[in-house]
Amino acid sequence: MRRYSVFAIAREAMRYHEGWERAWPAPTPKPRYDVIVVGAGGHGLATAYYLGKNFGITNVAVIEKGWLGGGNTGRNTTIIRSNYLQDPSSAIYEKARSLYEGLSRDLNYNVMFSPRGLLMLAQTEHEVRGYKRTVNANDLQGIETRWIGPQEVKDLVPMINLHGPRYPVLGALLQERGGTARHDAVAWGYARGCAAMGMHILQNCEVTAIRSENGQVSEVETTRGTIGCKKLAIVVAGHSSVMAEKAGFRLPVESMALQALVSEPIKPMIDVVVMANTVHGYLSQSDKGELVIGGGTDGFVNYSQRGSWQHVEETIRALIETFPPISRLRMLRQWGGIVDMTGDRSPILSKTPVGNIFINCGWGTGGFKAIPGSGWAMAELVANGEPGPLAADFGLERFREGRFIDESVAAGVAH
Amino acid sequence: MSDMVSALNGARFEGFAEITETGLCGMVQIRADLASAGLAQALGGLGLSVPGRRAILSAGDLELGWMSPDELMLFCPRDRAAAITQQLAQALGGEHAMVLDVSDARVRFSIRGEKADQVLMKLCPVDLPTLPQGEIRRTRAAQTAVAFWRVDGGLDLIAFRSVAGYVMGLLKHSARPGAELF
Amino acid sequence: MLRLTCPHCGVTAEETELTPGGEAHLRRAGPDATDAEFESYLFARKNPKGVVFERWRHAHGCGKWFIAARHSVSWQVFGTYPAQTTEPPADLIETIRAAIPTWEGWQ
Amino acid sequence: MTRRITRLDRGGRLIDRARDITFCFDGRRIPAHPGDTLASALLGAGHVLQGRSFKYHRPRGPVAAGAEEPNALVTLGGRARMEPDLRTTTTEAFDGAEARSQNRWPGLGLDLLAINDRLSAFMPAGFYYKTFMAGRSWEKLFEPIIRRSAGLGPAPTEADPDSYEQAYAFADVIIVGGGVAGLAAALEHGRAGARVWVLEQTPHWGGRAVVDAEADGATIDGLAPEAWVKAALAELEALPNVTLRTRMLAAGLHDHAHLIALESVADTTPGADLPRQRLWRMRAGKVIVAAGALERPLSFPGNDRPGVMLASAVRDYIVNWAVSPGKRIVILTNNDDAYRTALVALDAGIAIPAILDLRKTPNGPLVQAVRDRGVRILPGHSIAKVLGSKQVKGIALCRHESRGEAWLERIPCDAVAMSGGWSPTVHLWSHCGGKLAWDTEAAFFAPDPDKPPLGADGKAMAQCVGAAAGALRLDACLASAMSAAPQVETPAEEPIQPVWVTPAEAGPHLRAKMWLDFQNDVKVSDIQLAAREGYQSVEHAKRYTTLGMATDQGKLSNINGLAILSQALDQPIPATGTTTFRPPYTPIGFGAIAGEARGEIFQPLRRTAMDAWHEDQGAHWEPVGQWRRPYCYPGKAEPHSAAIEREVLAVRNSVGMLDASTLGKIIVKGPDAGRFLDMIYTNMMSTLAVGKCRYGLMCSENGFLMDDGVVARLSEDTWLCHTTTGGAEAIHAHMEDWLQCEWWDWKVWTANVTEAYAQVAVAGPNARKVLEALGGVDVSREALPHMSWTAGPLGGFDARIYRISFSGELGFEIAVPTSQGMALWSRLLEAGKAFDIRPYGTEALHVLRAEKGFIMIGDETDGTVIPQDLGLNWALSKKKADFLGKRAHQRSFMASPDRWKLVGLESLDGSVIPECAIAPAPGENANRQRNTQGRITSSYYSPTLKRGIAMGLVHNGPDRMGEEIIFNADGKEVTARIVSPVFYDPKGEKLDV
Ligand SMILES: Cc1cc2nc3c(=O)[nH]c(=O)nc-3n(C[C@H](O)[C@H](O)[C@H](O)COP(=O)(O)OP(=O)(O)OC[C@H]3O[C@@H](n4cnc5c(N)ncnc54)[C@H](O)[C@@H]3O)c2cc1C
Ligand SMILES: NC(=O)c1ccc[n+]([C@@H]2O[C@H](COP(=O)([O-])OP(=O)(O)OC[C@H]3O[C@@H](n4cnc5c(N)ncnc54)[C@H](O)[C@@H]3O)[C@@H](O)[C@H]2O)c1
Ligand SMILES: Cc1cc2nc3c(=O)[nH]c(=O)nc-3n(C[C@H](O)[C@H](O)[C@H](O)COP(=O)(O)O)c2cc1C
Ligand SMILES: [Zn+2]
Repeated sequence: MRRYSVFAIAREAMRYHEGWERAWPAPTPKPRYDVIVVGAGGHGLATAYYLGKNFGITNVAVIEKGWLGGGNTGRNTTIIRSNYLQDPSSAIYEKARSLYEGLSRDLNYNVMFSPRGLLMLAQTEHEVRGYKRTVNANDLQGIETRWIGPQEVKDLVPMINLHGPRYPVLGALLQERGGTARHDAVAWGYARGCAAMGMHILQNCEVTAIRSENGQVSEVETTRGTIGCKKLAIVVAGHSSVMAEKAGFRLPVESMALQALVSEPIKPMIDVVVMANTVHGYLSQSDKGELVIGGGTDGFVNYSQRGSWQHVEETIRALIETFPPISRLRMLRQWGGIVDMTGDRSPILSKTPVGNIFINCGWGTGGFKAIPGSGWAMAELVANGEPGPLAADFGLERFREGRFIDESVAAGVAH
Repeated sequence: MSDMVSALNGARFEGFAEITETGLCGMVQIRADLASAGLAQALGGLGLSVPGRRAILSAGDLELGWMSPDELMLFCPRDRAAAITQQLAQALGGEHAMVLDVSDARVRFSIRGEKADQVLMKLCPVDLPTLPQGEIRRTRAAQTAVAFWRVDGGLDLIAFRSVAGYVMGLLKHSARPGAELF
Repeated sequence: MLRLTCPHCGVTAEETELTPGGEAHLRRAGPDATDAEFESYLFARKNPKGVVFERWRHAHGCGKWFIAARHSVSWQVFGTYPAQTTEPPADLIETIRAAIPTWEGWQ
Repeated sequence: MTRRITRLDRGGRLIDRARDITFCFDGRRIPAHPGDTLASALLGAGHVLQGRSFKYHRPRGPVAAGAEEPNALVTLGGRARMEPDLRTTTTEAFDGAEARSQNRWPGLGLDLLAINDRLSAFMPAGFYYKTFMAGRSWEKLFEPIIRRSAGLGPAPTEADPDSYEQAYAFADVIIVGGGVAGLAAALEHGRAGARVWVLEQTPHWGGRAVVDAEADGATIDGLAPEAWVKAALAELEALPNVTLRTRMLAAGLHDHAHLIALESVADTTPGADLPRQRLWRMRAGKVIVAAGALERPLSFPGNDRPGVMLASAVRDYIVNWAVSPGKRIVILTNNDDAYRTALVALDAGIAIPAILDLRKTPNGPLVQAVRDRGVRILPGHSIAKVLGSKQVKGIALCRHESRGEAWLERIPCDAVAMSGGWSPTVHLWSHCGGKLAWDTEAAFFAPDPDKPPLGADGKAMAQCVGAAAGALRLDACLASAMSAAPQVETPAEEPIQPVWVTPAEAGPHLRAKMWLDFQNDVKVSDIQLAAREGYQSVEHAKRYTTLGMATDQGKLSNINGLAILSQALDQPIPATGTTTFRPPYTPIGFGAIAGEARGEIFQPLRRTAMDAWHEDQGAHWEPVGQWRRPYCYPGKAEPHSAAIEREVLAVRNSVGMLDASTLGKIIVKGPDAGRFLDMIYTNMMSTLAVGKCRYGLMCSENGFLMDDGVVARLSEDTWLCHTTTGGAEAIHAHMEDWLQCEWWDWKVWTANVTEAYAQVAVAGPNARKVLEALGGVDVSREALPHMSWTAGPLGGFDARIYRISFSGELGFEIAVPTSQGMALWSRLLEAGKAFDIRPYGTEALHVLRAEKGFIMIGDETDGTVIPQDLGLNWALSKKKADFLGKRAHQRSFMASPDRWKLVGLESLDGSVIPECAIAPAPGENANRQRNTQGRITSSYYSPTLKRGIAMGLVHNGPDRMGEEIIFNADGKEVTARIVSPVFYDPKGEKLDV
């Protein structure tokens, strides 16, 4: 596959860019693969990529019912951070974040990782304690974060209102190398990387049934025919329960709509990512200039990629209170994604009741940041049949044992 | 008692409708099987009957509103609340019922004027034009719980006492002169 | 934002007047339950892409819990009924069957 | 560049020529009339150049006259009222308005960033994915450059001084669009008695038909459309069941027929004491979309030059605002409608040097009418190049079926009117799932009436009529909207010939000059590049090129873009499909979305009866849920720490009082109340004696500790449960949930009476004396022992007094009706004077309880802690067969003896251990993280003991008394000794007095 570089662009400019080749081919399905990954979102593609890169398993198909990256990977607010409280979480998110640091070069595709700094505002004493606890935990986990006072918050976000009548800003948890990345590029870059190793990415191909014998899956039925496999990785986010049902088990997951919206583009207004969890809103500005804003989740099962209007109101109210100048900006577009919420709001990377099916789901409102780390850990699980240390605590059995990984205790939210 | 004060001490606002915090008001919460004969009899002692679903009815200076399938709210002069509570509790002694004097848990506002409806049309997800006289509607106003019903010349509204200031703020914002909807 | 009619007070309330309460008709697993039963009760969810039976409370209203049968993609509402029951009413089941002949049932 | 005044001498149906107003544009005074938009007035004053494109900073003029405008964006207003990115085409001009051009430096005429245009060959779609990958060059160098040059208008920096509001409305039928179709639908439903609302985004009724009739003389029921509209409005206004609203945008149609609309109330009167905008939340039985159609541009080289406009926009400027976009206008079209523009232009005395018709043999009546007036019509011809840079100077003529390299002629002109056909405005139909069908004949996507968006009942919740339904001709348009449609005379039209690129065989050089998304600088070549590189799904192509992602959201050219994508992929247009239509139709302001909720009424603020007193005393507030509670009462210039110390010592040494009104109070009554509380609490409540109090714990079904508080048994069948401040509503709801959904046959009533009572805690060795000074019920040790309650008069108040203590001192909590709360508070202050009574706040409360080793929900618990972790096993009844959380505690992880458990901790040097510190343990885990063995849950300076005290959860803590462990916080290490968590009065002697 041709490498991308500034020279390649210059060369192509001379011939009106008529010479670029496909970033990933559109192959016809083979009858059988070593591994089928269902779901060409970031997590599915990264799983395939690291199966090839770390384990040399390249006879892999990634099956996607729509267009690759069209699920939550293509519709999230792109926040990347690893300042989680619990050890298992911070381990996998930090693995992901550190992979993001070199991802563009690794993939030869600029995913525009932008470690511009991430702030989680503390607006109650309770939040202050929660975030201080996180800073202390992060210190032992090898993650660089720090607690900053209101003045430093103001320096980083000049438009912030520190003295809101209700919730003054008491400080913030800062992760300087948290930030954002270009969401589509992450999916596209991994897809190109997979294709370069000869893997098949089969789009417009929906898995409609899973055939298993003696507790082992043998093949899947798809809208493009029956395809055999030795191992099956289910990585379909909001549709995990649907796939699990086809495989014959139930998950501790509910699918709900999470909404996001963007403003019209404006000149740089905010250079960092800010999350304000007391009032429920988070905000960053994309390289194109729009404010990218995320809000609340509907509390009911929803597979519609639309959400309820009141969450938009809640979010905007909260953000205007904290960032008063945004009041005269306008909402350009709103949309939703179907997120998979687990019983403890932490993800699942697990073996399943079916021997050679592995599941990766439950990233809920916060899995974009995890994509490289999750793919890495999932590849290990699929290749070895057993979780490695990154995935070890995220097995399904934790729900039976009462061994939850609850992140909301410090942050109140899990994005 | 002389040292009793209502939440906003009778605050008023003149906008395109007139908003008043009505001062102390007696409120008695009744939870019971609304179909029970005992309840009908107990209320009968006050000249009242059991209101139908979502209805609010009045007798003299008493009003009785249907709050839920097993809950009524009786409005009375503040100084009669304790006695009425006792009277009802006694009358319902044999039943599985609960009667509580909750007079101070809530605040009551009056919204008066031809455009009173419009004040609430800005705050409540309720089809005001179709709200009949004699119905009590529980809902929210902006971000807090309220209930309201029609009275002569406008609407009366109750909300929780602790948010009286917030609700007054809402009503004032809504009723700003010149900001009529129609 | 959806609207549901509360079967207790008859008000058609919008979502902001209601509180969702998750999957309906779960059977509580008490102290004698096995680990698997208890896990299933607390966590295993049907989460169907199709007809859901879900609990709602008319929180900014009469305060009562009820159950709504709704489609999780189209948001079509087939009916609501009080929560004081262990299974959906038969006529509602009929209604859903009529609307979706391929429906696999509520359990 | 010379500017010519182009305001025509006559006409202008929307402007009030008798009145003059002026506004400012980039510092220049622009004359205008009421009724003008900024665009019409600017054009009238000769300012065609009104903006710069996003990426290449190309000079741009308005291409449209309405909501689909991508180019002419300005910033309106200054300082706090500055609003970026407004379309001049939809912004009403008002006297004194200040508008500024944007995305240019230093000026609109000379923009140095237009260098990007020169480099455009190196910046095709997605170029940034292919480079800037070396080292940290992206984050350090390229991203900052890109960010600065991207964006459009400037970012506001001040708080918005205006206010906003919302309103709710309910209707049988909401009609979106006040053109003839919308009005006809309104007549239809209004006459039938339905509750009807008609929403029109502009200030004017009538839509296109009134403009078009100026050209074609069409009539409705024998009336000119203008007259028909007037009559229709008169009839509708007289109907009490019909509400007509202009300046009201239907922004989004959501599930269950929830329509979000934005009304402009005071946009043109800044500073007026009115809500600037009003966001309507509407519910409809049915929404009728009569939003008309949007004209499409044509893709030809140089189609983005200022002066190139949609043919309908040219017509609108002439008819509505008496502005001519040019003195010589060349028309390029593939359909008959554009000939209407020729006719109105000719009537206005504007020259039409040529009409280039992409069709081979145009010959309809409209064509004929133009031909009759001597206009040169060139079938099969097209434009090879637009001459001029900041303003059209002419065009180079070529054949459509050519590569566009052979120029047949140069035709001088100062404007080009283009028409690529029309697309129904289906946005609202599509927001909630309405499907579209491609109409090959008419070359547009129209709503598929068989696949409407569905409402709650599973039936259609929307319907399209008029041009929005694809009924473009006036007769069809009205027939679609009304059952007894009026008689319409309108000229016949010949079919459109779909043309997506012209000249048809243009090579890559020219395709790179054909704009699709004008604002984002997406050209035909970019879409073709996306297709070539495998971004073939329309959604990939959109995201790769940013087609349709600009502020017009593809209203102008999305259809052209996907037609070109289809061609590139050699597939029919329906196989490509559209991208997803998302609300809002046009952008709506955040201020209006937030509505009234700002400042004082941002959120409900809950206040106790004593709130004003606390405020007067200068209390420092702490938000607790929606309540605010005094954190401490600092004196003038007194640091908080000193105030807290003073408050703690007052309680320890004499007496203090605390406003405890916010604590939850829930009455539980009934024959099954005891049984019920035994399920809700982990300990036994049914055995509590009447008159007694008991501290209780509640767990979730998942086993985690969720709330605690003192329960008092009021009578044989009635209990009163105190909850935490934050817990009252949640716990009440939790109780009702179990009662209604699980144990609905149990006879229990609950009531949340939190707000009915004000409650004051009086604590300290002199507490009893204060109560006795008030006089009333006997509160002696014998009459009212610890953990009991009594009721009776106290200082004339009808009070309930609980003898409970959260401070470890002799304590009473006195509850009176809320209306007397302040009076009680004052009397206690008065009576306490002799003992130097002090009010204390939540922080002193926390310190006092920590000195006693009492846990605090939210500090010692965080949603992962179970009672066993806190040494509260005594509160887990072994006698009860069941309670919420019991089964959960049996699970292996919770039953494990190997958990972190509560202990007290003392730093060796007496310092305060940083709160939330964590204790590392030797070694690392498999993920190379330091192992840990405990954490601090509460840490305070104890004024009583004059040293730091702390509580924490430590691995097997209670078995390690006396051991020293190291805590890590803020990069420092503190050594602490594990001790009992009860630091003060371990025997409880102070309580029992
Ligand atoms: C609005 C919003 C904002 C968010 N913000 C953030 C954020 O700021 N930071 C963050 O870290 N995370 C965020 N998230 C979460 C994040 O987007 C997700 O966790 C993450 O993208 C999940 O990736 P995935 O690959 O698991 O799933 P997806 O990207 O959803 O991919 C799953 C794929 O499976 C496919 N699929 C489903 N069923 C089948 C089938 N039967 N056959 C074949 N294919 C199938 C789907 O079409 C889909 O493409 C947000 C999510 C949303 C919705
Ligand atoms: N012959 C042709 O090629 C052709 C093509 C298109 C239109 N037309 C003519 O245009 C007219 C169409 O009449 P019509 O009534 O269907 O449409 P219209 O365009 O006349 O009216 C639509 C109205 O809806 C308003 N609107 C659009 N979106 C809105 C929203 N979201 N909220 C509020 N208002 C909104 C517009 O401002 C406009 O006033 C007819 O006269 C028809 O002949 C002709
Ligand atoms: C980070 C981010 C930035 C976005 N910026 C824009 C934008 O500038 N313009 C736009 O129209 N949409 C923008 N979108 C929204 C997308 O157009 C789209 O709505 C979203 O990805 C969901 O896809 P869907 O609407 O096709 O379902 C953005 C989305 C994301 C996640
Ligand atoms: Zn109800």
